Amino acid sequence: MTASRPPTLVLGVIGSDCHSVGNRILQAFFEEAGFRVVNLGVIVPQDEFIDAAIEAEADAILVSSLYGHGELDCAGMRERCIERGLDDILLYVGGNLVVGKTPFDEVRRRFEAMGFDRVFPAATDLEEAAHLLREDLQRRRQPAAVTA
Amino acid sequence: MTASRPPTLVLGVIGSDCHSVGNRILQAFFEEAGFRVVNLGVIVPQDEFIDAAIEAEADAILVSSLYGHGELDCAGMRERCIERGLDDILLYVGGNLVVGKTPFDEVRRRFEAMGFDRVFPAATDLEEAAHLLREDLQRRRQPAAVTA
Amino acid sequence: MTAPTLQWNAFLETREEVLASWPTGRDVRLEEGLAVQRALPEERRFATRMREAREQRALLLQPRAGVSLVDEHIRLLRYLETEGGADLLPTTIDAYTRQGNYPEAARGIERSVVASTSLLNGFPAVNHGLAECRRVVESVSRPIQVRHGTPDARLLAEITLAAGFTAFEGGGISYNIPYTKRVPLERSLTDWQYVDRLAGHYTAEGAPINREPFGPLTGTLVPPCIALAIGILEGLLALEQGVRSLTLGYGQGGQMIQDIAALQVLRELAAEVFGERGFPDADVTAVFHQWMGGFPPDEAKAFGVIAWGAAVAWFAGADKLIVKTPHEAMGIPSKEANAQGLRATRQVVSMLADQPWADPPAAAREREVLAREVRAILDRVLELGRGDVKAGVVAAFAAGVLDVPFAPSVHNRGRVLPVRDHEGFIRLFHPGSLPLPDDILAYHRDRIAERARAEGRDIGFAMVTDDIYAVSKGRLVGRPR
Amino acid sequence: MTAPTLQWNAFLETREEVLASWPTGRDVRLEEGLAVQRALPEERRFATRMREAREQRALLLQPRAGVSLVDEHIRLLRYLETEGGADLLPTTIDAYTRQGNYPEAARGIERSVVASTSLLNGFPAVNHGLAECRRVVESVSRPIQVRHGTPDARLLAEITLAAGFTAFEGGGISYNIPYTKRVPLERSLTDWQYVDRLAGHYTAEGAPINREPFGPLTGTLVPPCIALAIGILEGLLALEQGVRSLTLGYGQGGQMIQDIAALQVLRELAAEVFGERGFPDADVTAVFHQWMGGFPPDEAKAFGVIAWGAAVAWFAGADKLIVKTPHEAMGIPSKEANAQGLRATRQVVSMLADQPWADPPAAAREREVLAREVRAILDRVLELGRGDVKAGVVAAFAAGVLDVPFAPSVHNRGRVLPVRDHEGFIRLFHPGSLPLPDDILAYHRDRIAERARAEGRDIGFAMVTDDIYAVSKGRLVGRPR
Ligand code: B12
Ligand code: B12
Repeated sequence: MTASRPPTLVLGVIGSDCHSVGNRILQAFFEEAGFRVVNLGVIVPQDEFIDAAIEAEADAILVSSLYGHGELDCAGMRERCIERGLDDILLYVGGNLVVGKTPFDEVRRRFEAMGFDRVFPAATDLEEAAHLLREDLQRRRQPAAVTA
Repeated sequence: MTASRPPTLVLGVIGSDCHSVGNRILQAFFEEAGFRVVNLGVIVPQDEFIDAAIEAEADAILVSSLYGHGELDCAGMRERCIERGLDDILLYVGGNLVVGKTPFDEVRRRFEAMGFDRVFPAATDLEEAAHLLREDLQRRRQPAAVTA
Repeated sequence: MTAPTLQWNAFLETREEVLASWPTGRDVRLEEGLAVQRALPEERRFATRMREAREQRALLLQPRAGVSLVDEHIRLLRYLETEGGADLLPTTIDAYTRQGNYPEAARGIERSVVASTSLLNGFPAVNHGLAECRRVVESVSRPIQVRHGTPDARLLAEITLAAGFTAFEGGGISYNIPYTKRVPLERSLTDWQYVDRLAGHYTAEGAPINREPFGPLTGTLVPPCIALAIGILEGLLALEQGVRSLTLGYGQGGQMIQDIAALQVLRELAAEVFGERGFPDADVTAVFHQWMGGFPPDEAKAFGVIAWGAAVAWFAGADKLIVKTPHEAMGIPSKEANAQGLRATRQVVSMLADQPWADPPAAAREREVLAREVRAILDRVLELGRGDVKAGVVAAFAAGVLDVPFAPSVHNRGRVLPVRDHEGFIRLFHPGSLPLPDDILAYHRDRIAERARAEGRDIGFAMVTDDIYAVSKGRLVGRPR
Repeated sequence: MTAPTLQWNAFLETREEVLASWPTGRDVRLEEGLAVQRALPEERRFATRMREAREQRALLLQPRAGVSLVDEHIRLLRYLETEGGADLLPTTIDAYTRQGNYPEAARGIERSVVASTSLLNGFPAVNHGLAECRRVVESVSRPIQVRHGTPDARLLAEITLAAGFTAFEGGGISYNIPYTKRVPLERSLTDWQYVDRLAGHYTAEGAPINREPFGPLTGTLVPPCIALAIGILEGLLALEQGVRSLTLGYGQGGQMIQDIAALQVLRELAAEVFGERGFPDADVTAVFHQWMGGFPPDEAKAFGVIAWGAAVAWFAGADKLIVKTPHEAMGIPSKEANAQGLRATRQVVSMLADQPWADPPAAAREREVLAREVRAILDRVLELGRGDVKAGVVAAFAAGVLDVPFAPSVHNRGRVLPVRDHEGFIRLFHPGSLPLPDDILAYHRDRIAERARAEGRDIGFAMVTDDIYAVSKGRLVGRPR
């Protein structure tokens, strides 16, 4: 990633999930917020995210899952990224991630354990998410010595 | 109590409680169900219940409390009955007996501990209550040997 | 006709007795109270917020709430502000205080401290006294009102108004007939003239106090004509003593068209009558109460009742809405349940806020009938009093010209028996001695007969009982099982 | 114009492939299914209950519900019968099954057994197979329907209808465009002709199957004209294959007058169009869906949305109401939350049941505009298909004559952009290529312009986004902050 071009995000709704409304809004929001967005839309398999991230030299993958199968669909995604050479790409996930009303801390734990860098509930303030994303990207750009 | 006359109930809403609607209905219901009812209405002190029970040679006192001060208002009522010579009068209590939503088992325990024979929540099937009342009265009429 | 406004000197004489009747009364100073009131910012003044609501066609939400201890009460109110989003706050007074039984209230406070939970069904403001009440007022950022049910509220008013409460609910009829058993009307009306005179004094001295007759009365199948007549009469009594900010109330009856018509007629007639009687400057607003009868014990169903009440309040164009909670049938609500009632209500009201509403055609007929009914009652009451409102009210209750169904007071005839018609309207089955025109009585009879035919049963107390239970069992009309 | 009804022999040929596509298909025998269906008592037959509801002006309540494992699913349905008081039951199918991904569904079942909680978002009926599905049907005492979102539902229909489900939701448009990304319309329409032919066969053989196009589509600001046109077209497609019991649906838009008008127009136009096209004997009923867009996460607020939807369904005269739950924004509801939604809804509906309703005057205008819009779209679709409905639909989507806002399908143009007007009506900001008369487009523009003026901002995607979020944030119209 060079300093001159805007950070690139790959966006999509994973698995067999068809919820398209939030996806449209996320695309509009992050573009407006100055990111380059590659939006894969809904019903996106893990590999399609990774293909797109490689092709676009993306800085982060933003996975959405609304329909409840998030846990089933996201399992192994971090490993798959590494396998395909995306060693330290940022992995965010958000939405209604599990089946049924569940305390969010519990949900966060499960998805962090799967290797996601940040986990968001459906009721997320997007400004806040964008802020965290910029911070996380900033941190990765800087040499480890500076952040340490 | 003789077998010929209908059992007599003293009815009233205890303490500073003004809820009169249920009281009207209880009177109409128990009269219809064949009881003689002495209805003291609302805002009835303990002693007024007892006076009326003595005067009417009542078989049971039915105390209502809706407004939440039931525990405060009913404390010592059983003792007071005994003190005034009503040794084994039936004491029923019903309504919204304590302040705030409380598991009914807990409420029952507290009022039984105060010496009430039966304790009813506001959502009581009156037919059921009348049935229990008849049973309880029946049991008292029969010599102890028969029920034991 | 005697000049109805209490003479200031006579008032001051009575005042000494009132303040001497319980130790906390001694702390009250009128000038101090006025200073506190005058210093309040406008957004914490009830009268101002109510007037703004009317002008902006807003619907303000207010819960009921009160617990035994001061700190706990403050926590409760703050919670209702922040988590409930209440626009207006209450302080609901416990039932011992309402009956002037301060020793029992004191015992309740003590036992609450020991039990470390509230054992009283409200906030014992008189026992806590001026300084503690002021602490309550100062702890919140919304206008705050005293809500109770007290036939003799003189000391309560002295203390709470001096503490900075800017609104005071009740009246000599509405806080006697549904709330007490033996208090003579003449006495409660006189005691409330005192309260109104006090509120009128604050008003004249630059600190308007909002006064609100208790519209729902027994909350149980009250025919709108009775509620409206009483509300307007109490309004007049308050105006006579110098009150200017008046909020007239109506408790949801459940039939949408009837409820909407009732609130509209209340507003219109009040303005007319107040004008005719020399109070064109009365600042009148309207409050709607969500269903005041027995609630369903199930919380989900209670939410249904609450939300529907919210919608009707909006349609009826109320300025304020008194909100119930999902715990209603169970007991005094937890602060969480109270805030839930507010939020469910807010959601409905704000989803409707932008939507235009046009009354259904049937509302016009109900309005017309109702206006004639209320006028007939008011005319007769004023006639009985030869122009004197208080005397008229006393005579009217004695004669059954005013008569509140299911009320506990022995001074209420209790001859009126209401029942719903086939479409859910509350009608008069027994009109008692209400002075209604014959054609209107026939209208009531016909509508009820229609239901009796449809249900194939006679009209009688069983039908009334079914109607009383109906909402708590999930219907409006108590149909035979 | 080709005869649209599938030839029986061609159907049977395809059928072999369908049943062979997954092992559980092998168990299905048509005659056995018919026997099961015919043996059902009438009170468990969907078509019968829906017709009765229309005749008796009743409003039947139905939840959504489905979990991974059979016993758990049965417990859930029974709970909704007894504790929820549901009139009609669902079996909501999981999203893997909807996409025909039975291996994933199998994995979900296994992992659910291990986790001993449902990890699927619905009931994987195909994987469980005929006998287990029959066990579900036999375990309940209300009519039961399959609800899903499956573009190719042939195997699902074969199994569930043979198991005794008496109603089947969906259609070639409504279960493609909002639910999938790349499935060609031509294919889903053909696959749904198969489903309808199957349902038509059952119908002809004395076991009427109720069919219900999915009215709400994306559930998000769908202009009523689009939803209604699609519903009527799917109805026609089903009728062509022999279906007779049809329930047409509409998802609450939130503006009361618009919602009421929409359901009425849907009924009227459907009857007209079906009559004109040779199906005067169609047995049409109407279903209303409580708010299908984003819900408020707060449960109390969700109850507000639910209760208000119940009231509007009643006003609109629906025969059936699909009920949401207080968990809607959070996740698949627990059985308790599901029953709560039902009970809150029941309370409102039954409190309104006796009350007459008269449409507000504004409804007439909306009805007129809407009827012209739908007619215009339908005419153009049928013109494009030269009388053939299926061909017309395919051509119409390609041309943007049919266009569903926010839909994920690449076969949907996605040029239509809706936005609310100042009073909350859903209007067309971008009409895309919808073939609407100029005066109507001007009407939409004017109404939206009014809002833009009032809010002092331009119409644009920001306003649309605000509207999408509005209800979940406690309003109907997404006003600027
Ligand atoms: C109507 C009403 C009023 C009216 C009463 C008018 C009147 N004079 O009757 C008004 C508005 C005046 C009122 C005032 C108050 N009320 Co009130 N009121 C209600 C309400 C909504 C309905 C009561 C009713 O009429 N129900 C219908 C009748 C038929 O049912 P019922 O009263 O429960 O009676 C039946 C049963 O209880 C049972 N039953 C009763 N006694 C007995 C005895 C026996 C032996 C048996 C077998 C059965 C039995 O049978 C009766 C007939 O079916 C209830 C809540 C509810 N239930 O929804 C609150 C409620 C009772 N009120 C309550 C309170 C606190 C008050 C106030 C103190 C104000 C306040 N702080 O909120 C004042 C009381 C002042 C006073 N001095 O008493 C609380 C009590 C709280 C608690 N227990 O924790 C309740 C539960 C509301 C709440 N959740 O806060 N109230
Ligand atoms: C509209 C809707 C539908 C529409 C979708 C139309 C479409 N094509 O988009 C229809 C009706 C078709 C539908 C279908 C189904 N749905 Co649906 N649907 C909803 C509903 C009501 C609103 C969703 C929505 O559009 N919200 C508005 C947008 C703006 O918000 P959003 O989607 O949450 O997206 C935002 C956030 O999540 C966040 N976000 C999302 N991803 C990410 C990622 C990152 C990195 C960040 C920072 C933020 C972020 O930002 C987004 C923008 O603000 C929700 C419930 C709710 N929320 O109220 C249920 C819901 C999502 N659906 C649900 C289900 C289960 C289904 C079905 C499987 C049917 C069923 N069994 O009930 C099918 C799905 C089939 C499939 N293959 O996917 C469940 C999911 C349950 C769970 N997780 O436990 C929900 C929660 C309802 C429920 N409580 O049961 N649905």
